[in-house]
Amino acid sequence: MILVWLIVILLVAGVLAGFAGRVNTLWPRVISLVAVSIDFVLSLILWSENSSRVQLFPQRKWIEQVDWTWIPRFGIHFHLAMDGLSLLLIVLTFLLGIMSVLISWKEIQKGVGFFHFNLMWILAGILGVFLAVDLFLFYFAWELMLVPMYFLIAIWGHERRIYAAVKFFLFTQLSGLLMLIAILTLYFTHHRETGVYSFEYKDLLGTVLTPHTAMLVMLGFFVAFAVKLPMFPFHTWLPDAHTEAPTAGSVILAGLLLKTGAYGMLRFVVPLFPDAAHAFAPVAMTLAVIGIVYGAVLAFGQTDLKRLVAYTSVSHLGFVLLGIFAWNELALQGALIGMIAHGISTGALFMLVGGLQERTHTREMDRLKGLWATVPVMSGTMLFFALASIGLPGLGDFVGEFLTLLGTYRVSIGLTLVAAIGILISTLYALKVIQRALHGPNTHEWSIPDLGARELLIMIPMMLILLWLGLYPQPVLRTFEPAMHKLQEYAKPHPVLTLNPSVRALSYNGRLPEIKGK
Amino acid sequence: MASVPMHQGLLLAGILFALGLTGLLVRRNVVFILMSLEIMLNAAGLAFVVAGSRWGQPDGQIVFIFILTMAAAEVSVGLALVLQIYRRFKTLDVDAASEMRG
Amino acid sequence: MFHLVWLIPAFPIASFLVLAIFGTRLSKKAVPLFGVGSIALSAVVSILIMFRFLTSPPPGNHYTQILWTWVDVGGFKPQIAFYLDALSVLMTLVVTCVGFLIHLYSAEFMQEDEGYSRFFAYMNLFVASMCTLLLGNNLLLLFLGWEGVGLCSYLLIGFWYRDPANGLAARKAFIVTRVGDTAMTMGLFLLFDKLGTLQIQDLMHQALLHWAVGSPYAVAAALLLLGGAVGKSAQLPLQTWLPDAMAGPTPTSALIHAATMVTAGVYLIARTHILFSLAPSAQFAVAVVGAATLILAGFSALTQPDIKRILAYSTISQIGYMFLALGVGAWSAALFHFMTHAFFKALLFLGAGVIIESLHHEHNIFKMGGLRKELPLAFWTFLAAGCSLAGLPLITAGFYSKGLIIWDTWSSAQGSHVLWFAAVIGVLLTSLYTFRLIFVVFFGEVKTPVHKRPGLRMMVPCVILAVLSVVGGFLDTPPFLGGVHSFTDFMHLALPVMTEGPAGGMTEILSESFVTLAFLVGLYLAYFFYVQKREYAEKLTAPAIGKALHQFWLSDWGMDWLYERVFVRPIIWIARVDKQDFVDNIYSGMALLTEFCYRGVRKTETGRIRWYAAGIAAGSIIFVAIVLFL
Amino acid sequence: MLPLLIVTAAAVVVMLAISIKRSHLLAVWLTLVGLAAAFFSLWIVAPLTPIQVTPLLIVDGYALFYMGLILAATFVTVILAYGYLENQSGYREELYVLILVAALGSVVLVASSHFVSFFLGLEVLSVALYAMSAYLCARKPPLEAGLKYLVLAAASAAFLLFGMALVYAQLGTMQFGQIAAMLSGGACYSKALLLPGIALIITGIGFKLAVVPFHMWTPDVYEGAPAPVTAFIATVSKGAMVALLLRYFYETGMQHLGSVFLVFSIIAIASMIAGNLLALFQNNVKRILAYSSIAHLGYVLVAFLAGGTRAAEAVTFYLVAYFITTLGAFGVVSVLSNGERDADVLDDYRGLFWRRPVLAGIFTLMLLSLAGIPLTAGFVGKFFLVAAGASSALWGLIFTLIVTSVIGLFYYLRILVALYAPPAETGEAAPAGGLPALSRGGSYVLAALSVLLVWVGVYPAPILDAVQRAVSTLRLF
Repeated sequence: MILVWLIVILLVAGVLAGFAGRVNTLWPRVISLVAVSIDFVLSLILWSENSSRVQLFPQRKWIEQVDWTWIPRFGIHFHLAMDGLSLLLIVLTFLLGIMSVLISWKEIQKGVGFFHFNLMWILAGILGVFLAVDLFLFYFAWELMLVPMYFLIAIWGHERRIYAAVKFFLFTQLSGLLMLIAILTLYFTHHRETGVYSFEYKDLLGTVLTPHTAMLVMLGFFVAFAVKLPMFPFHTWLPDAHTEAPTAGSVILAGLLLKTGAYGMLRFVVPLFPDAAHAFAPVAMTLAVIGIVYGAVLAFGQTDLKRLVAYTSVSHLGFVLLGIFAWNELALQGALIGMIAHGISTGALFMLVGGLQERTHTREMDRLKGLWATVPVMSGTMLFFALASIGLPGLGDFVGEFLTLLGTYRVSIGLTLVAAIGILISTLYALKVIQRALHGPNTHEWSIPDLGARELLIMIPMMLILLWLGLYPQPVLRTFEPAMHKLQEYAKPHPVLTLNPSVRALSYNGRLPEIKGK
Repeated sequence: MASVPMHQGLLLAGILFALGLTGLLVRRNVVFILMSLEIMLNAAGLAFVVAGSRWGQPDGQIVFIFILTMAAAEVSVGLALVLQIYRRFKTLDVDAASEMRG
Repeated sequence: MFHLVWLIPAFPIASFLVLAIFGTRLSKKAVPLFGVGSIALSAVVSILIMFRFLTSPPPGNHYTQILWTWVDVGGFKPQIAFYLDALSVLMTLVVTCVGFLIHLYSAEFMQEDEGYSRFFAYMNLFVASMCTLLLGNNLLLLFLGWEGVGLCSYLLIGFWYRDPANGLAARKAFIVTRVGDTAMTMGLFLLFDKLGTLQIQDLMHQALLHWAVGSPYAVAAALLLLGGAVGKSAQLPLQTWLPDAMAGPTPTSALIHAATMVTAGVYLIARTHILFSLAPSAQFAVAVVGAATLILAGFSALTQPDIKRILAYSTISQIGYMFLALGVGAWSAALFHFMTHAFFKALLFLGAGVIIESLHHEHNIFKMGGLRKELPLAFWTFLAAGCSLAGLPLITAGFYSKGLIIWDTWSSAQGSHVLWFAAVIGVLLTSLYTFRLIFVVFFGEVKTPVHKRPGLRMMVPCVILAVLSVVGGFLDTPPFLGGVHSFTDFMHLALPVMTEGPAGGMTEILSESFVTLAFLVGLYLAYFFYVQKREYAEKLTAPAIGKALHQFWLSDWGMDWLYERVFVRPIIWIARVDKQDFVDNIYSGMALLTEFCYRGVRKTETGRIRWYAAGIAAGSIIFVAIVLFL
Repeated sequence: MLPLLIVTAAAVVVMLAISIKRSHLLAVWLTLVGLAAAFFSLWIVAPLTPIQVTPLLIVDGYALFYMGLILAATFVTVILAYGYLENQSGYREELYVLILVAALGSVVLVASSHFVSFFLGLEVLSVALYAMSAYLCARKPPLEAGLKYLVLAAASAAFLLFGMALVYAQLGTMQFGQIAAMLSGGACYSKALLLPGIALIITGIGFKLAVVPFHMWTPDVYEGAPAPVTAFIATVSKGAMVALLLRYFYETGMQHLGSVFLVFSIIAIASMIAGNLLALFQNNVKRILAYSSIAHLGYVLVAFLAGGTRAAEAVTFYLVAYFITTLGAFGVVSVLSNGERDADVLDDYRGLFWRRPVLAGIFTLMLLSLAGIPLTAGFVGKFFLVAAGASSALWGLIFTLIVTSVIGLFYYLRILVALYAPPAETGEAAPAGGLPALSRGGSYVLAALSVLLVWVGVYPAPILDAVQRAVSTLRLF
């Protein structure tokens, strides 16, 4: 029941904030902040309870769940459930939610009520995505989160906001509809096999598809998530959307929306279609690695700070994809940590860039220059997060990338090498940011205020979390572990369909056989 | 009477229909267009009569009566429109009534 | 006692945090209190641990302190844990003590700088990282320190951030070393994949169990680690960053780019010496890299006009000696040279700092001169260090450490005569460029007047280091000069004894004589060209070939030029050309196509009734045709 | 039979009332009462169903459901028309008579089980619509619209009749049930007449549904006709025809004869593509909605082609959603229109959000529903359509549906962009005075439609149950 409350609180707060916006601009902010904070606390309580409960009920399917009949004619249920994976992502959602409300405190002055309405509803949609285990409900939430995001970009964005918002919407819609077809095919196949109409995740897990169909259906899911992730070559919506969105929008896009793609891969693509995913893994991993390098190189080429940070997301999420398709414990845990750490570090970078833009009204690095002297604290903070994003050991991103690559190494040495070179290139762009924006002579005579108390209140926890993830990620890893084992269990190839017995033997324990020479 | 084979009757109706259609497509005067429509409708009516005669049923002829009625209704509305159009557009050329497009 | 080891990195970290957070609000007095004091505390702890280690060594001569488990996933279980043995204790001691002296020096040197607290924050972070590197009990923690020192190096090279050239040098340093780090990470992946752990002692144990000598895995892993070491220690082919790194404040150059960080590669190889022993070809590669580097850098040092760049090439060259020693299995010799090098090279830089500071930030040695009288204390300390570097026989530490390496190069089972010869040539070069530097700077007529003289806080460290540069060598002397083995014996608690090979007619005393000879030749040449016949030196570079060679050496054998064209420009070019992301054209193309279709179909909506009716008629006819004929 | 009689009576009563006393309000109230009475009479009739009323009409659950839908939509249209006409000069009252007559035609259509009732219903509907389209005959666009509609509808009716004649000539019966019996009986018959007959019937149906290539009148008529009338054409007239389409083809199974399936597939694909493409950069909101309706009918045909109970349910459910949405969208257009012209240019909507947030919100909801975004009825409807298509593995059609609906999204977003454009960009060109005060009835209706839209979008089970019950009475071939 608490899962429903988590969502309802946000939805109601959104509506309230929307109406409060007609009164003044303070109330929407306060309402949103309180609502997300309540949710955040609730999710932390869930986490702390869970850390003991996992030991008590190891056989429990989910940590928490709600299951109501919704549209019986189609076997659709309103079924929310939570395991370690969703729990962590939910905590991240609320954390970044709080940050987004705070960061918009000054930036958003127009249509404040409606802004917060959208913000709350995006969060609710994301929550739905992370919690839904009925595929219809999942699709519902998946589509639902797009609209408020669209508004966020289209109304409060920067110069080319319309273009960016429309592009974002079209990309995600098209891919989402492909997923819908895939879901439906799976659904009808399941019905043909069992005579039961069901969108339930657990029911559909064992659906037997012919290899050909499985591949197509898997691709339907894959493309939807790959666009969201975003994977090369479906990434081009992202730089535009990130660049044009208001700060809170960028934070949520980078920190959460992209994660829904990764989540989908983890939760659905591989467990539902183990064989197809296995066969497809070399392609996916190759694309992931291309994305890593390509994103980094493009980031290096940018002069717009926000665009640069946006391209780094392409690069970082490449690691996540790589880890997911390597599908062994190390790589999966790495992908998870990578997701969380990326959410925080990139989110923080967007906030800082947003802060800079607020102060200087430009995102062009060449117009900034030499800011260190005038805003040392902000510069130092930016340095910190830039370093986090190049995978400096001791910070969260490093753990994610290292584990991912450690796991990937078992699958493919070549891809690991290229990905490692991708990290190297990431140094180029991070240093470019520091050099162009912060260092150098203050030729433009900037004199702008440094981070204020509100901004510090946002930045300091995020820095601490990154340090914590970098130095003691164990609580996170432990929370994910049971969920991950379960996912790996699902993803064991179906005995009926395994055409080649050797494949099965190799795939033992969810470990994919080596792909050489990629 | 029964000696007229059905397909010949239908052929006649078809030819009439085609004539009406051709008139619809080539004439620009609204009144002529309405007349062409009448021809088309009556061709269809004729086809009904022929078909009814094939099965020895009165149904075809009954339908024809319905068609006549409705055609009359249509034309009356049509003529009313023609009046209004002439008043507004000062012409009966249908191609003039193409302000909305694209 | 040993359980205090965590304090060694903890003090600087704490100080770093204080300085980073409150730095701008602290007074000029308080900053060094934290910045220097923390290092002093670390040094004290190190000394205590060293003392304890000598007097009552822990069981098995090593001690591990586990703080917490870092990560525990699928059998990968690195810990945040510190490992003490002779190797790490020694290096930590050197790092903290030399570090303390340099910090003390900086307290005065950097006094006028606006980034005073920032400087100490970075320096403290560096010391903490370096100690973590040295003390970490697994390769991942080592890597954390490894990257940490790289970061600090970057930050400090670019410390004076207003000048874009400094930023460029800083980035170059960071990126070039990261190239090596990439290789190193691959090495870590390989090691973990094959041996299932990154805990260094376990790893070595497992390697011995699973890999035969010459096993391809061992070779690959060793070469990959060597890649990391080469980057960090500025050896061929990744040495290009170090001369540029001299853009940083001079104490930084002394601490990071001379005494400590650049020797991290040496430490890494020594730490994983078992792996290298299992991979003789990789170990031979280490020796070759070392020998080649020491020669090439020596030549480059000959031509440099910038005092700090001379020292930088000298550092590269001296680390080449250490690599050479590692390559021939003379583990303790390498460490011995590391220690003495830390003393004299730090001192050289500090001395250079004094000179530069007193001459209005003048770096060009040819604009200096006659400073012997002007800055006597600086001269004497600098001379002591210089002699030590060049290997003045019998009384300097450099002579003993370098002589040991050279002899080991001959006598080791893995050594070779060619390498020995290269090392001796290296001595000649070292002596030549060192005395070229000394003669040009301290002798002759005064060219730039001295405007400022160093204070106590700057000179005390110099004097202490000068003493160490001289007496440090007596810890380990050849048999014919007393035969002290205390250093080697201590190192053998952690590192294996070198395997002797056939001496082939050479004796240690003969080898040392050759070294002495080389030293003297170098000294004489320097005297001849830079004191007696200054004009001859210019004549050397007058002919085309001399000029070309001069230019070639000056530009570090053209490697920067090469890298610029092969790596840097293509990447920048690609990034610039593809700024707009050509992939996006696919999608804009699709959008354009759609718009084109729109324009097309729009033409059908003519607004004409007859056209519409024709559409209906045509549709009907087509459909009738379809149902009839299909 | 009762509902038909009530509607007929209402038309007569309103006409008489007008001749006695011209009162706009009175006419509206009489119309509304009539419609409400007819609507509630459905429940009275319900227990008696299914019942065959003469060979021409069958009143079963399916027919009742559609009647309810049509009556409700007409009810809404009347309220919208009231608000709309209040701003107009000239005679207003006759429009309600026409609306009632048109509703009668539609109601006959959905209950028809015979070519004759099919034809009669269609013509009653059409003739009323001609007049409705051209109702504001003081302006040019309505006249042009009326003329276009008349000529083309009459022509297509001729095609339809000719087709019916051919089918009749072939099979000797005009009753759907008997046609089904003939076809399933496998009696030897030549297809030379039957198939062209079906093709020509498709022309007639296709014209009313406004599917490619019979679609070209749609934008012009939508643009020219007064907004409430457009709403009526878009919903009631099309809905009735879809109901008939389902009944006629599903009961006789004709769509599986020969290449008829292919014809429908071509129509569906062409409609989806052309409809969405045509609307892409259109600047007239009514035309955009017209083109989008072409595409939407294409979507409906996809599910129609899937066949089976579930497809019929999907189509019916989709229509319910489509009714709500389209009425809402045109409702917004009509409440924003004034005495001189309809608010149909995109610029009329620029920055509406900052002036009329609630109205803009409602319009947003409607557009999102058209685009098939969750929380709206349109989403669930589209989901069911795709599901129906997927269950029959009509991959080509479904992919077309998906790709074109993404193209379609673009123009809905264009309207949204205009709605939410910052007020600064609009300048002061649109002063507050340019906005008519909202009629109370119109606001209530729009609010109710929005609530319904979301309710159906979030909890479609009750509606789906009703649809399921209704469709279950269809005698599938």
